[in-house]
Amino acid sequence: MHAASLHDAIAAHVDDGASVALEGFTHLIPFAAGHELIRQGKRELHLIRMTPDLIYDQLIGMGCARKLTFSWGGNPGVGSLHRLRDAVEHQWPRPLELDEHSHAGMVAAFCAGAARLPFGVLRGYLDNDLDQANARIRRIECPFTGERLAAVPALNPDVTILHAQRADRAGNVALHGIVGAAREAAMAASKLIVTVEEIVDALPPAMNGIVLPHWVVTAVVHCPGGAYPSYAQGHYARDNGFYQRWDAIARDRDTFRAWMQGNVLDTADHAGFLARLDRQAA
Amino acid sequence: MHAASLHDAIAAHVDDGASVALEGFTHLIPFAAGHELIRQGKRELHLIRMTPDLIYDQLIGMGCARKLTFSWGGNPGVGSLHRLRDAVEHQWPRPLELDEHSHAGMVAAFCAGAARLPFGVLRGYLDNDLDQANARIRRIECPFTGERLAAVPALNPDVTILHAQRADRAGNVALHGIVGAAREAAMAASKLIVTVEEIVDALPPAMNGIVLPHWVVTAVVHCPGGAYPSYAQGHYARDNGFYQRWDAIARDRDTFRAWMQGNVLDTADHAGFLARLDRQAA
Amino acid sequence: MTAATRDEWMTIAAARMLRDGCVCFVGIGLPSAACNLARLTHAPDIVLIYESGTIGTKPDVLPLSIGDGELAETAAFVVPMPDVFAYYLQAGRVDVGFLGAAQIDRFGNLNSTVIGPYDAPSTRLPGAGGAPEIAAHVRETFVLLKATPRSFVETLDFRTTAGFGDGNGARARSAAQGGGPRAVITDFGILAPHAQTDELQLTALFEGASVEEARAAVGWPLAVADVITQVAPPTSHELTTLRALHARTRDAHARAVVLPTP
Amino acid sequence: MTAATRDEWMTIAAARMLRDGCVCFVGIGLPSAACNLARLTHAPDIVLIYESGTIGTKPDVLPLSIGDGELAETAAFVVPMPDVFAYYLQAGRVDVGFLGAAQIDRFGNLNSTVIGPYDAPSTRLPGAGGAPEIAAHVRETFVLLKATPRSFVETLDFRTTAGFGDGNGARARSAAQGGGPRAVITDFGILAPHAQTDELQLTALFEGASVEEARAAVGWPLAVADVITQVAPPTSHELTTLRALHARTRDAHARAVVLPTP
Repeated sequence: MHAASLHDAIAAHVDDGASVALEGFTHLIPFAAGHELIRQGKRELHLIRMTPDLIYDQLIGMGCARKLTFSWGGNPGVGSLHRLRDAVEHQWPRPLELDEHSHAGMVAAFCAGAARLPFGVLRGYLDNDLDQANARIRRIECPFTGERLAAVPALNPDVTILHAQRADRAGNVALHGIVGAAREAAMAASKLIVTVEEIVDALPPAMNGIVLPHWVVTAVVHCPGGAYPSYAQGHYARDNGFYQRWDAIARDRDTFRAWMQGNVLDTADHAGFLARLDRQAA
Repeated sequence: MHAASLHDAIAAHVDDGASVALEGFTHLIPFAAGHELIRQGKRELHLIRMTPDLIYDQLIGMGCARKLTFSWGGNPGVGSLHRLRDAVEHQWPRPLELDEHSHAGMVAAFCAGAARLPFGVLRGYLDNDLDQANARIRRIECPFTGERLAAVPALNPDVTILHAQRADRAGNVALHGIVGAAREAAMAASKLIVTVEEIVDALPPAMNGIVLPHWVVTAVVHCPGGAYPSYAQGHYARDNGFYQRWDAIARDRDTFRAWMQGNVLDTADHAGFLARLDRQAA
Repeated sequence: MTAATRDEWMTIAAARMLRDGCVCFVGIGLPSAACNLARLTHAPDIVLIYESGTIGTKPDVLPLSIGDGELAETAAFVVPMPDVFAYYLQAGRVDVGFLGAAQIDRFGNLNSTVIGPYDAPSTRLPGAGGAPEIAAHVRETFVLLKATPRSFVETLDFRTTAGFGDGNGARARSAAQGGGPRAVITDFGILAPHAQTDELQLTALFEGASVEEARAAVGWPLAVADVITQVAPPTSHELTTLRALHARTRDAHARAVVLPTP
Repeated sequence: MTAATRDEWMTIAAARMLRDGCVCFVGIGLPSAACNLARLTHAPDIVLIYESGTIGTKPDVLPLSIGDGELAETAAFVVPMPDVFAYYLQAGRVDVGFLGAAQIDRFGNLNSTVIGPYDAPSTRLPGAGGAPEIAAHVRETFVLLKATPRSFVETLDFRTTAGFGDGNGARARSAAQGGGPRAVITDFGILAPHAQTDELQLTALFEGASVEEARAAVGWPLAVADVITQVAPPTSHELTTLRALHARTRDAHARAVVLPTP
């Protein structure tokens, strides 16, 4: 049995300097785990995520990251990630190295990582400046047709962290709904931590469902609401209002720091974080 | 609406000389469609299938094929495919060109085809003679690590033919159970014909189920029992007894021809084929 | 009914360009509104794909993000993102894509990466997302973007997404399989590429807009087609449908979410 | 209870080599019997993967084919075959693989392709299937193969699947990540590779088998380990469990299938 507390799982498996992918495309973003990284003061992380979203805005703003691998860094439907921008434009609170891709390129890199191939291939990065901004976007020649295609290096995070709806007691994890590249990020990682809404005796039957097998899962953490303000299909909805309010919170360094102090650093865990937001809303 | 009779779908979409993949790994093998290819006397086909199974033994024995792309050519759990062996060992009824792979190589080739990449990459064909037998197994160098990996040319059949449990009236096709490389073979093809057990108003809900979208499907054919003696999970079981009996039928050229004449050529369609076998069993 | 706003003109003009049954890669914002308006009016069998992997989605309200639960719940099915990009987009199984950007140039190339130098930008934009490969692979793209001299520029600060490259057939000679931008729909009207040079030229105006307004809003010397058409005004059915969609969306997004407090 | 047959000795010896909890790529025939026997005796938490994509399968009867419905119905889940080969096997997520063949050589290399020249074979065999990459990627493989001078040969007609290559550390210097054959279980006993030379040598005998029988059955001059152990006889629990499994399997396969006549 892999079950652990979130505190212990993060403390045991995420080292300063590690490459860490918190995946989940809009859906099932592991916010609770991200907050725990911040509470534990992790530093020099290489953060990997297709869409940094608010959780990486928070990690970057709190100075946890030295490098970011990503493909789209906005607040979906709202606008900028102000902390990400501040780091790139003004090196605040510290410089941030960028490893920038398109979605298609990053997906290919995760797939290569999951398959333990050193590179992924795509028809992409055509006639644009992305390969000038990122020297790790290269070309490869087809050994049959001679055609030149784009190649990207595999992504193999030291640790991938996901949120999912359910795990069983053996540690098998089942996801449903929008999965993005979560499965590939999981299979590509050296260690895999999964926070889940529920731990159940038996996963719902789904012959062709999306399951991460127990021997690939390093730790399962029971963490209800662990994706909030992102969502868990079938459990709770995305808090679009929070995403909109984040714009004002994150725009200003002091407002941001105060919010993080009050809601993340000063709360003991994710239950405390949710209870605090609940009191504020009441 | 794409619905057609099997006769018309095969007549309209499979030309002599075409490359044709009847996929389905043990499960959902499109036997009815294969028999219809034989009834219509298709010739010079380039047959593509990971496991030729009985259906290609029949097509090869009836002289329909000039070439076979495959990765394992036996009667599962029983022994040889005698008609395939006779074609390779004695060029009966005609010579058969082989394009031979391992499963991993052929899967990579289907995936590349589905993604419209010209080649697939794998860590495979290591230290064995397969790349001497097949000049289209080549090597490619990783542009990041310099490592040499195997490359296979993409498979893009002119026509892929599948059997599935259900289609809806728009032509969306849902499969469940063992799917092998069926989805990749479907997405890789220029044309896609699918025989189904049922045509329904709405597919069963399965958010993350395996669905082939209607605009990729060229023709849907309502063909109950269309996978027999293979099987359709949830509809009927594999007839393991038939697979065992096939060994004796196919071992001898005359016995084989007589069986094909009586059961396939002399029956009008798959319903007739099943009815005839049913009478023999009674 | 109040007169249509320029946003509504843009959305409705974009919706009209979508033929029924086409397979459409949808982006958030105006494109999402346009695609769903098409679905709710003349194109009931349009297939909407959001890059989150929701295929054949029929949302009742517009999503805020590209991956709202509404999109999954109303989808025909949901696939992992590698499938979306490899088996659908790259495989040429998508007809239409919508793109936005911070900057566009006269050949329909787009910048959504940085203003200023890449290594020391004055404004860091969100980045590429799906755009470069959408633009490369779909049969035709539409760009939705309001025009100012800062957004319609002589020279991009960064080329995130290729349109017609350097023009004069450069795209047709490139490895991109798709046809490139068919139209740029902006707040004064519509630009479309010239058949030979690929340069965007003014081809249609919305009611109340003029060639002068267009020229003032565009940061390069804007070419004008021999014949400029007037875009037909939004019909009351289009406008009612669009406004009802937005009203449902506002209501849904204003509904307070119950926190998943244990 | 009647004495164990050689098939039973082989199956039980193979089953004993599987530790509980290991992840095992199963082939049809004796390997399938051995893996399920292990699951039903000392290794209840063994994870069985059949290459058809069934993960964590717990069949009540042995499948005839690698993709019988029984395997899917009793699986924890079923994945497409590209996942099996890329994300499980190639990714190093499988511990053990079982292989058979028509020919084996002294370094555990296997032939399942042809007898005679490739282009004009006297016997066309089924071919590679999953074997070459199973052998390359799993931590350790077991080969189950009855010995005759025609199957245990000095020189393979075709090398389908690499074991230790040309021996003497060749495999360790190759790109194969897995450890190679740990044991060859045959009808007289067990061969295992020598730690330095990689050459298969006789390490254990079944009851009633002798070094002479082994030497006569092997087509190369068989090396013999300094110490030859006697394999412990099948326990009555092992034998009862295996025979019950086979009996259930025979019953199930004898059951007439109702034709899906419309």
